[in-house]
Amino acid sequence: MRVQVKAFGALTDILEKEFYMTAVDTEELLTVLSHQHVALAHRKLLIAVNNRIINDPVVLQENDIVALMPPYSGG
Amino acid sequence: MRVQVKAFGALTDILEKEFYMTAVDTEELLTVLSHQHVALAHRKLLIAVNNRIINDPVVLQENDIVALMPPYSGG
Amino acid sequence: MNKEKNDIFMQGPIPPERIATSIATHGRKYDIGAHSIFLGQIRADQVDGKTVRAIDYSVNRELALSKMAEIRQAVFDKYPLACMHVYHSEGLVQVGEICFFVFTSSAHRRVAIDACEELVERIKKEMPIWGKEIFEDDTHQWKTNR
Amino acid sequence: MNKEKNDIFMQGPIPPERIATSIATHGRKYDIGAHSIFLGQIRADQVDGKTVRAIDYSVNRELALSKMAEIRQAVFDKYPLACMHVYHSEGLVQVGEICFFVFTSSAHRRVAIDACEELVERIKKEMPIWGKEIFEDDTHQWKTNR
Repeated sequence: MRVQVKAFGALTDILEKEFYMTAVDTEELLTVLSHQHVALAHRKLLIAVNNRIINDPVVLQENDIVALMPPYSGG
Repeated sequence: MRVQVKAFGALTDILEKEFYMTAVDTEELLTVLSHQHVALAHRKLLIAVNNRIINDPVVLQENDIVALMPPYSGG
Repeated sequence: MNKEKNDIFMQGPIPPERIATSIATHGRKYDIGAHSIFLGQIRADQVDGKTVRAIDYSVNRELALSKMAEIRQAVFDKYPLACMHVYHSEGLVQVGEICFFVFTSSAHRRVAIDACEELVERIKKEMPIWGKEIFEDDTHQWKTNR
Repeated sequence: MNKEKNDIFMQGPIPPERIATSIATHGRKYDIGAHSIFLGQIRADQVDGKTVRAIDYSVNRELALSKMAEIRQAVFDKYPLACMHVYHSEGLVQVGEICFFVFTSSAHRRVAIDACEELVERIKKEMPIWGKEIFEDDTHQWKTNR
């Protein structure tokens, strides 16, 4: 499925802020990105699909929005 | 000994804010005042002599300043 | 009465602009990361069908200033604060107005928050200040702290 | 981007006057007895001999606003608050400037103080906000919260 990926925080030093890619589920999406960008491997990440945080891999639908987020550092 | 007495808070509804009286020690001072002003008896009071809080009765010197204070209610 | 060193008492209410000024002033201190502020405001409490319209604060000034110096020193000794400001009203403060202002600043939030709270509690408990609650019919009762 | 309902984000620093305005506005609420305020300020931290000159905040805005609505509701459910205001900067904030503002009001002090502290902790921990620390030589590192 073709999905929109949005990168946040320190990830914007590694990835484009917004881009499109194809993946069956979030696990495949992360695996592909980690191969393309070594700096991404073993990073602690929060993932939201369509603005909902996911704790386990989910299957992606066409046009889903996947947010990749490092630990928060507001305040 | 002739001392200056200062009354604070709710005590100013009962006593003059400042007056002079004669007493040997703080115990006698309180006894005399309680006889003169029934409303004063059994009231919880803090006493300072020359701006130092006392916890036990003290002997008074000429011109001492005795502050009679109900529980604090600032803030 | 002149403004003495460390005098915390202001005649009447504490103006909101005073608080803004305090904050703005600290923008020049680059080691500060957190400010904690407490404000006490006069409430229109109901007592036996009567409504408070103001509190008239009186103070044992000499005792208060030496007690405040003691509290200030103890709190500075306990917490690595960059700044501490305390104001308390003396005299009449109307409902809705500010009567008590505590402001602490430090590098990290924990210190500022804890020190501010400790100051609020100690000042309410240990400072010789009395509040006379004035009702709308001009009768009064003396405030008691919980 | 338009100011949405419950949007807490301000472009750049939070002006001290904003805080004074918030306080002054509440003078009309006669059931309030206590305000608790927390302010976060940009510190000129030293890292490996370099000095922070600003933090550039970025936000996952959609996620942040729904998370804030959730936090707001939880805190109002837990504490009998009269008011709650939260602002957080987005974009560049220079050292000495205010980037985070939490303001709670209630009848009695305990509620305002506890609610303010809980909001500060939850927002720092749960809101999708990232701070990029900009050094004086224009290099950067990403802030991490403790």
